[in-house]
Formats: sequence, C-alpha cells, structure tokens
Amino acid sequence: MKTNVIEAAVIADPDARLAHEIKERQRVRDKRAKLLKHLFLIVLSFVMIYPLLWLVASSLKPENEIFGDLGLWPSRFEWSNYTEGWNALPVSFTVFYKNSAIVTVLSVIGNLLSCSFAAYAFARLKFNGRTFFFGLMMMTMMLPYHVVLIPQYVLFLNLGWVDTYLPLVVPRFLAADGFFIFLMVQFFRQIPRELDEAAMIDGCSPFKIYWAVILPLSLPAMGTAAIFSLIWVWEDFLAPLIYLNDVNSYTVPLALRMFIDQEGQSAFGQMFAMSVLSLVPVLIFFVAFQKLIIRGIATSGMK
Amino acid sequence: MRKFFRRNTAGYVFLTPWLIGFFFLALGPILVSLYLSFTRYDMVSAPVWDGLGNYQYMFEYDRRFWKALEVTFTFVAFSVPLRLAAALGVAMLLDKGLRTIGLYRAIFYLPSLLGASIAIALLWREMFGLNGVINQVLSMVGITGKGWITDPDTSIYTIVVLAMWQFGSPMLIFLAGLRGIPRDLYEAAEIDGTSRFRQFRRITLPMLAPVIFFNLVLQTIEAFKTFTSAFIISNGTGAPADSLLFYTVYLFNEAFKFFRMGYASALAWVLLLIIAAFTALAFATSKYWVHYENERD
Amino acid sequence: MKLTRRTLLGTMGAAAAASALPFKAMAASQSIRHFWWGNPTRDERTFKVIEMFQASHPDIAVQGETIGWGDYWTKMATQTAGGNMADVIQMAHTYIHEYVQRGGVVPLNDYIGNGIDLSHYDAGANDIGTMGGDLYGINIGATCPSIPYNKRVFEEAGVEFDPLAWTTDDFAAACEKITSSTGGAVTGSEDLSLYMETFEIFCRQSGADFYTADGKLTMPVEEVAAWWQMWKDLRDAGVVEGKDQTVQLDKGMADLGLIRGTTATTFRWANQTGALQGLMQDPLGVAIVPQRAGMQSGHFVLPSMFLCLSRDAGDVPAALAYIDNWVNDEETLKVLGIDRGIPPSQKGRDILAPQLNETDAMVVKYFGDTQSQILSTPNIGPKGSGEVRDSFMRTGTEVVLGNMSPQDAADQFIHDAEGILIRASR
Amino acid sequence: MAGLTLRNVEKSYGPLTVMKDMNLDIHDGEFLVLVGPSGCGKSTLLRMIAGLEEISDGTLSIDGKVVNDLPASKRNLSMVFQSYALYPHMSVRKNLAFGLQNLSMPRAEIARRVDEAARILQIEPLLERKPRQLSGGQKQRVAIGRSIVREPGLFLFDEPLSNLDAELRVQMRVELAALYERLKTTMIYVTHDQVEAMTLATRIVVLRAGRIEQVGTPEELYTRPANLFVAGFIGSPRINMLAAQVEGSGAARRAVLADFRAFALPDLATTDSALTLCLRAEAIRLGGGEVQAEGRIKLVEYLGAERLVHIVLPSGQTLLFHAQGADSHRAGETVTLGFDLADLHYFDTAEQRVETVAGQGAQALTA
Repeated sequence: MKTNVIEAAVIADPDARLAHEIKERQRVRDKRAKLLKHLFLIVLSFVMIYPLLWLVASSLKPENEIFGDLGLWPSRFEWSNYTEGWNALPVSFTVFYKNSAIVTVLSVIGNLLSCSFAAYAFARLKFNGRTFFFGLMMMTMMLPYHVVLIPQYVLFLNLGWVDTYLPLVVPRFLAADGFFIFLMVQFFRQIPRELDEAAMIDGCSPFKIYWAVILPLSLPAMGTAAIFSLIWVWEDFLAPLIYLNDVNSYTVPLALRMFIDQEGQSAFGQMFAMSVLSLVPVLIFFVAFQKLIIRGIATSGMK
Repeated sequence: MRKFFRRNTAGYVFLTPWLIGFFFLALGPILVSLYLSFTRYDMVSAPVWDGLGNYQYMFEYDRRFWKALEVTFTFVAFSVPLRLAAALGVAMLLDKGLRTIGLYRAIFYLPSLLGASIAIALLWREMFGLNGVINQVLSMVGITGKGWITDPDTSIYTIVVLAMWQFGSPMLIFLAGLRGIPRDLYEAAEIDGTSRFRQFRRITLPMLAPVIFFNLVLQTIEAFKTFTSAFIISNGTGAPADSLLFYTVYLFNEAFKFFRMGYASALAWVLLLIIAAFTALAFATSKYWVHYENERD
Repeated sequence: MKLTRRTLLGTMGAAAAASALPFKAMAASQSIRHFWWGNPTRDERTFKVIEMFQASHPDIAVQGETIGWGDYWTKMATQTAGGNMADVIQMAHTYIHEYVQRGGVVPLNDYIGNGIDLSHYDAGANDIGTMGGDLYGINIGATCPSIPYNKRVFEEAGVEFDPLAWTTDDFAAACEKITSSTGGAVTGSEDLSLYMETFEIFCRQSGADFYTADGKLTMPVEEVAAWWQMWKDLRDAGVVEGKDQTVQLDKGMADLGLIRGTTATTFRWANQTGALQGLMQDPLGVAIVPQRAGMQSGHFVLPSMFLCLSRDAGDVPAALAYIDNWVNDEETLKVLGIDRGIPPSQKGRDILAPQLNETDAMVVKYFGDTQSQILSTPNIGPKGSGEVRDSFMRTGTEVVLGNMSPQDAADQFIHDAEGILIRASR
Repeated sequence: MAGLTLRNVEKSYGPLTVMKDMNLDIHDGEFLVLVGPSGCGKSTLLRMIAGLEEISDGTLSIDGKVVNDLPASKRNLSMVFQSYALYPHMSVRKNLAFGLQNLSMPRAEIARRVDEAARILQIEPLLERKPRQLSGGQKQRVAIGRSIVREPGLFLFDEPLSNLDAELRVQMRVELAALYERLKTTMIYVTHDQVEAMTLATRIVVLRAGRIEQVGTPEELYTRPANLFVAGFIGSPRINMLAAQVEGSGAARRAVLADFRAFALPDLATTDSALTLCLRAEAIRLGGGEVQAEGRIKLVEYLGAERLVHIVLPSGQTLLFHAQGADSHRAGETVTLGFDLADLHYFDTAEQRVETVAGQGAQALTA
C-alpha cells in the first residue's frame, strides 16, 4: 500500500517525467546510432567488395579492353569469356571442379577429424609430454614452407605418391595443419571442465566425451575451422602444383595458372571469368557454414 | 606402471594421427632442411657440406638479409596490431543486432577469399599508383598524392593496408569467440549502467582473451611468413629498391631463382628462431592476461 | 577414374601407398613425360602434337605436363631435386645455363644425325644451346630483340623513321615528339634503363659482350654508365615514362604502358608481339633496338625456347623419337605455328608461311629483314648471371630514383656483379 | 549402498602437497557433510572420491574394494556440481537419460527412471526444455535428477546450493533432506556453509588446510567442539571467545579474565597458563550467571522469534547474546551479564579442547 503511494508520487513528479523523456531520447539516439552503424557498414562493404566488382567487370570485357581502360563498365559484354573459358584449356573445367571437389571434401573432413582429435588431447587430456609435443606442433607452423617443399617431395616420391592426390589428402588426415589444432585448443579450453567431469561420471569414455560433449559444444569453432579449411584447400595451389603432373588431375587454382603466360599469349578475360566462377562454391559454403557460428549463441551461456 | 598407462593412454590415442603425421611426414623434411642449412645445395647436384658457411655469410656479408629483416619487422609491427584491431572492431559491429549480418559477414570476408591472386596484384598496383583511386580521393581534399606503391618509402604500407583489408580470417575467429560470451554478462552490466567502453574492457576483452591470444600468436607467425602478397605485387622481385623484399620473398628467390636451397634453408631456420622467440614471449606473458574458464591445473 | 580410385584408397591411410605403385610400373614401360610452360593456345597446340605423335607411335605413351611460366621453374627445380624430371623439358635461354652447368640436362651430340635430324636447321641456329662444344638445347623457335611500337600514336604524332635503321637520337626525337603532341598523356617510351636485355644490344654495339665464352664478366663499366646516363637524360626531358612505372621490375604484359595506352614503345622479344597485339586495340609495329651513331650493330638472334633431354630421362630412344618428330614432322610444325618462336629452318618457315596472320607475318618479315644486322651471337652467361641481372635492376633503380649518379651506380653494379659471380662459382 | 574407507590418502600437485594422511571411514547409508573454509581441501577430497582427481598416495576403498585406479564411471556413484554442469546442447530429458544410455540400459527402463525422477523433483513440464531455458532452481533440480536416475550407491554433492538465492537454498535444503530420507543412500556433501552442514548431515567432517579437524554428529560438534577452530566454525551466531590467564596451581588455580571477575577453575587436564574460554550465545545470562560482568548494549538485531544482542564489555570486546523475540533490551542500555561454569568450553594454547577431569569425556581428543 505504502509503495503504491510512492509510485504515484514519482509519476506526478516533474523529475520523473524528465527521466521518462531522457529514456525516450535515448531510444531515438539508439535508432540513430543503428542507422550510422548501417551507413558505416555499407560504405565499408563497398570498399571490401570493389575488387570483386572489378574482377567481374574484367571477366566480361573483351581481351583487348581489360587493361587499356580501367573503368568498371565494359563496352560490350563478352559472355564468351565464361562459355569459352570453361573449355579453353586442354581439359574442361568440369574435370577441374570434380578434382578440386574430391581433394577439398576429403581434406576438410580429414582436417576437422584429425585436428579436433589432437586438439582434444592437448586441451583436455593429461599425459606426459603434452607441453613438449604442443611446442613441437607450434614449431611446425613457424618454418617457412618453401624449405621443406623439396625434402617433402622426395619423401612422397619415394612413397610413390607423386602424381596422385595422396600428398594432398593424407597429411590432412594426420593433422598436419597446426593452425586448426591451436584454434580448436583455444576453443575447447573455454568449455567448462565440469561438463567433462559430469560426462565422466555419466560413464563416458574420453572418446564419448569428445564426441558427445566437446564437439557439439564447439560448433562455432568447428564451423570456423571448416570454412577456413575449405577455403584454403580450395585455393591452395602450391601443393597441387608440386605433386600433380597429369593435367587431367589438376585442381581449379592450378588450372587458373594455365591461362597466364608472362612471356607470351595469355587469356586474361577467360582467367578472370574462371576466377569468378571458382569463388562461387566457396561463397556458397561460406554462407551455409557461417550459420554454425551463429548457432553458437544457443550453446553458450552456461551459467 | 599400470597407473602410467592409465594416465597416458587416452592422450596418446587421441594424439596418434598427429604423431604419425609428425614423425613420418613432417619431422623428416624438417630435419633435412636443418641439415641443408649447413650445406651448399643447388637442387640439381648433391648438397656439399659447408659447416656454418651459410650462417656466416648471412650475418657478415649479406646486406639483403638485413634489408629483408627490416622490411619484415616493419610489416609485422604495423600489420599485426592494425589487422587485429580491424578484425575485432568489425566482428563486434557484426556480433550484435543487425538482421543483415550474414550478408555483411560474407562481404567482409570477400577480400580474404580473393587472397593474393593476380587480379589483386593488378588492382593494388592500380589503386595505389600515381593516377589511382587513392590519389583521386586525396586530390578531392586537396592533397597531391604520389605513387604510393612505387615509392620505396611507402610501398610497404600499401602491403600493410592490403593485410588490414584482408581481415576476414581473424574476424571470423573473433566472431566465433564473441558467440561464446554469455549474453547475461552484458545484460547484468547493462542493468548496472556500465558504459559500453567499460563493458568492452571488463567483459569482452577478458572473456575473449583466449581467442585474442590465438589470433595474436597466429597473425604474428603468419605476418613473419608473409609471402604471396609481396611476391605478386612486386612480380617476385621485392621492388621497388628492395622495399618489398619480405623475408620469405628473399628466401624463395634464393632457393628457386638463384638455386641456393642450402642458403635458403639457413634463412628459414633463422626466421624460425625469430618467430619462436616471439611466440615463446607471447606464451610466457599469456598467463598474466589469458584466463580459461573453469580451468584447473 | 584411375585417380579417383587411388584417392579414395588413399584416405584409408598409409597402407594405400601400395595402391599408388602401379603408376610407377606404368612409367617404366614405353612412356615419356614432356613438361613445358604454356598458355591456353600453346597447350592446345602441344596436346594436339602429342596426340598426333601417339597416333603415329602407338608404342609410346606421352604424358603432357604444363603450367604457367612463373610456376614452371619452381616445379622444375623441385622435380630436379627429387630426381623426377620429365624426360623432355622445355628450357628458356635465361635458365638453360643454370641447368646445363649443374648437370640437369644431358648433351645430345651423340644423337644428332643418329636419332635426331637437324640437317635442315639454319647455320648457327643451335649455337646458344651449345656449351663447351656440347649441344644441350635444341632450338625450337627463334626470336630476336625488338621495339614494338604503337603505330597509331607514331602516325598521329607525325613520327617518320626507318624501323630497321633508327638511331638513339631518332628514338629520343620520336619520344619528344610523341610526348609533346599528346600533351604528356602518352610518353614516347617506357623507361628501359632497367631492362638488361635491351642494354645487352646497346652494349654489344660498342663491340663488348657481357661475358666471355668461359663466363668471365666483360661488360665495360663505361657502357653501363652510358646506358643509365642516356635514360636519365630522357627522363629528365620528361619524354619517357616516369619513375613510378619504371621501378616495378619484371612487369607482366598487363602492366606495360604500351598496353595501358600510356606509352608508345617498350622492349620485347619479337615472338611476343602477337601476344601484345592481343591485349591492345591500336595496331603494333616492330622496330630494332635503336642503333648508336657510328657504332656496329648489336642485334642477334637467339632461341626463345629449347627442347632438352633431362638427366632423369628413362626411356631415351622414345624421348629422341619424340624430339625428332617435333623438329621434323611437317604436320607437327604446322600445328605448332610460331607460338614458340620463328622456326629456325627455312623448311619450317616455308611450311608456316601460308597460315600466318597479319601480326605473325610482320614478325617473320622483321626477323628476316634483320638477319643482315647479325654480327655474332652473345655468349651464354655463367652460373649467377640471373642474379647479376637482378643486381642490375636493383642498382639501376637507385639511378631512376635519383639516389645515385649513373657513374657511381655503374661502378657499384660491376663491383657487385663480380662478387655475385665469385659466390655462384663456388 | 556403499561404505567408504580412506587410508593415509595423500594429494599433491607436483612438489606441493595439499593433503596428507587422510583417514576417514564413511558408513553405509549416512549423510556425510564435508565442511570447511575455502581451500581446506573438501572439494579435492570429494573429487578424489569421485575419481575426477588422482589419489597421489594411500588407498580409497568403496565397499571394501580398493578403487584408486577405477575410473569415475565404474565407481557406482553420481555427482551434483556447483555449476550444475548440465549439457547445454541436450534437452532436460536427454540430460537425465544420457548417463543411462551409456550403460546401454533398455529404452523402457530409461524412460521409467527419467519419468520417476522428474515426478519426484516436479520437473515433468520441463523435460523438453534446454538448460538455458531454466531458472537456477530448476537447473538444480535437473542436476539432482540426473544423479538419482542412475540409482547409484553413493551420491556426491559439490556445493550444490551455493549458486541459489537464500530462499531457494532453504527450500532445496529441505528437499535434499527429504530425498535422503526417501533413499537412505550414502551421500557425501561438500559445503562451506555450516548451516547446511548442521541441517543435512548425519555426520560432519570439519576440514582445514587438508586435515580433518573433527568428525562427529552435528550435536557432538556443537556441544563438544574438539578445538577452537571447530568451535568457531560450527554454530550461528558465532561462539564467544574469552582469553583467560591461569593463576595459582593445583586445586587453587584461578582463571583471570579482562572483564569478568576471576573464578576458580575446575580440574582441567592441562597445565597451560593461558586458556581460551568459549561460550555459546545462548549460554549468556542477563542479570544472572555464576560469573558476572558489566556491559553496554551496542546493537540489537531483531530476527522475529529471537534477538541477537551485541554487548560491549569495558575492555572493548563484544559478546553475542541470544535473547527471546519478546526481549525488551534496547541499544545503549547498560546491563549485567554472566554465565555458568558448566557452559564453558576450555581450549589450551594449542587450541585443543580441554576436558574437565570430573567430566565424562576425560580422555582428551588430542591424545
């Protein structure tokens, strides 16, 4: 009863009305801030997207216009860059896409499985030598790739793996990329340890904990890793360059490198057209998988 | 003994794929490269033992080695903080509220998708050239520009800008990290009337510390190893006037252009030591600012 | 299909290594690999040639392997290091000495006239591929230095000159005329001061060569200084492209002022004219590298590409049959066209004559017209000459940027070059 | 149903030993509460029992079987965590069923147990929700539910109520007590809150710095604290402590206090010249008692049925007095207060309880 009286007094009070007004003003300000934020993002978007526009524009220009005129709009649309570019090389891009798809899908699966295994061990399991091996793992990331290229080539040559996809795929099933291990370690360590312990008491083996607790709770990290892994493998050209000899087994990025001859006849228009197309699968995957990152909200907020 | 097995089995079982990969695929080549760093090796004929010759030459005679170090350190010093700041800033903008976020996220990742392709090299030279977009914008505000990318004093910063512009991967990692911060922490702070800045300092930064740490370490490693962007933009030469002579560009040219794989290996191991020192420093300081939720040691 | 199966097995782990072995066994039979750097047109032509060869030689399987120029050398070096070079490889004059001097390619002397018929080749056509008396690289396309120029710009500026006999003074005058008549929108020429290839002709006009036959540095420091001085004067006069474009090294065609429409000339090997023309709308002409008044001609011909037999060649007879077919078979020569350069034999040129387009015809004519200006063939550089070229560009950059005088830079460059050669010879 | 035995259990992290020579017998079917200030090792002890923490030395047996090397899941126990540790990505039903599925129990049996637990804990309407859609109390019930569906021989609780607000805590405490009454299964419960310990336990273990200070029923701990630490830790309001000097010798020994008049000591099993005398708040008598002093009332806390009166003595020491709710004393009044010798607890300089020789517990626990 007493409190009601007080409330009534507050509403009648001019100060309270002022407070109300301030609140209202703040709402307007929030709205304006949101608008500004959008404006900023749009401008930023343009800066970010400009090169792609340029790339698309170039892919639609006749060969002899691409470099003479750097405006975005072509004088006429050269769609043939796409249609002819697809079949411009000795092997059709259909084959290159198929090859890339095989290598990429296997590599992504391999990366996610093997790296999350290693990361789980480093982040959650206690064993002698953990710090030592973690240090070694970090070290493998620090040596410039170019100097291990040749010894590695010789190794794979002796295994009889050159000119097959094995050198591209097998290392990924063996957690060769420390980046993903370290990434997952950092995310796994954020998961409350009591969940592992609860699962342990619930009768879970370490593998079951990994599979039923850690993995489902790391979807944002796994999604991120999947996206990176896919993009990097899809765009990787150094390993395919070194290990693939037969043009029929080339991947898309390697095929793109066949268009340009610094010393002779190049086909820039077709190269740009195929470059644009090569982004499509990656973009689709990106848009699809970033949902995993968003869904992260659902799994967080333990306490 | 049984206790020893019980303690270690699970860890080693999970580590097995990595161990196989490390011992059978990685370790050999790494050791070979270490061996080669003590040899003269032109890749066509067999390596010839040269003791510390490569290292001696590097530190006593090789002016370009020091130049490459200077270029690389400059790049690391500028690009790592700027790129992380850009990535974190945009990630935080994208973390809350807006409905069109998915679209923005894809757009902001685009530059990273384009990577360091020929197209980017052409475009970058164009944009930062004498008559490029940058100078056109500058002239609108009355500043006379110059050939940013062709002036040895400024060319490195165009690569820094390129690195900043391609902030997609750290951004994505930050986003994933931000998703892990419980919303109710912010709600509580909101109710307490904590300012946005304080929320950032008291909630976001500490909660994100493991992810910031990851990005810092990885971006530093990557920055030291930066190769493709500098390589394609300078047509592999490090021009103008060696101002884009990134360490790995120099290393690559020594190896594959001048057939000195032994020397290149020595360069690589020196770089490894430098990076290792920085990483060790980061790990050593991390216990003062990176805390893991519910972690017991 | 074969690869797919292998790949799937591969995912099962190390045991799958065995499944990749059949490939090795296959390689041991009558099969060879041919590796070249290419582009879509060249790849198409080359695969057609391989197809034709296999039709006529059913017992020999040829695997064609190709990639763009930039990546070619990385892969080549890696394969060489692994002892897994293709049997037949394509070489460029800028790299062949590196591989010859280190034993990456083998001499062909024993097979000439005994497996490979080169009797129809022009005299001296294989001189550059011959080192220390042994033939290592067979010329599969000749080329020569040239100054491609934008005909429209030259005509509109009213420049009249003899493309086969102009002097450095004519060149300077033309640059001046073009620059002033376009109000600076188009400069006369790209600044070629960092093009060591162009400098080589300039230097040879004085009678001096870069290197002796046994690889000693003989380029006179005065010539280097004179070269850089000449371009400095042109730059100071504002009639050549500014330093911004100049200090970018090893530009691709797409970055050339000639293609962008900001300069009227540049330097290229004559066989690249067709590729340049493909990227431009204005018609191109070709001229010689300008002559210095009162001096001899520095012009020369060199193979733009060589075919070589690699150290790792397994089935030598099959490889020889392939090479022989390449240089002799009329249908093959027809399919190859002048994509790799002008055929170094009258026979080859005669076969191609009817099928040449306008630009190609012009280039072939230029090639023929300049034959009389050839006095000698330059000696091939020693190990380290690639690095000397880099050093030339780097030191020259200091002149372009105004940090050094041409004379100081020339002194510095020669000093550095000697150091480089000593280090490379170890 | 299970009884536990700890023999010479030791716990060390590298060179740091946090627990040494821990000996404890836990009887089948008792509700044992481990209590102590933070850092006393109570959680570590619980986690060692659970199998989450390695035992560095000594043996732990359950039902007479040494289980040191037995993984947690094989020890037939369940545990409720302070943070509840519900699996955030599983529904409540899934959370309850998860452990049973791991035992590959028939589907129907799992459903039966889950439904029964849900009924007991009144969380049936919540079964399809995710943990993040639950309030703190609801999460707590689910966490308890998860442990009872397993029908274990041993329940472990690690400060299960500390994240709840006061009202819920009291309610859940009652429910836990009811649950124990219903199941009569061995329960080991860790808390730092002595009220929880007193209300729930059949026996309490008071721990400090990795050592057991006292084991006993709540009554034993309250009425006969073994040392000063237990005396101070158990009981609310906190026990009053008075420093005393011992003068004289033999039968003529007297205790000299700052504010009270000196009095003759009973026959004590100690010869120390200084003692600490402890006195429960309810043992203080206003205006009466065998030993008296003057004091001024500083503060009166009104708690409804009772009042807590803070009295300042001339030396500045404050004593707590437990008064009736209807008591009429006001702050600022000066009062005479006293106590009876029989209500005193004596502690020697080693802070150990000293018994009166005449008393029944002549054998000191310190022996």
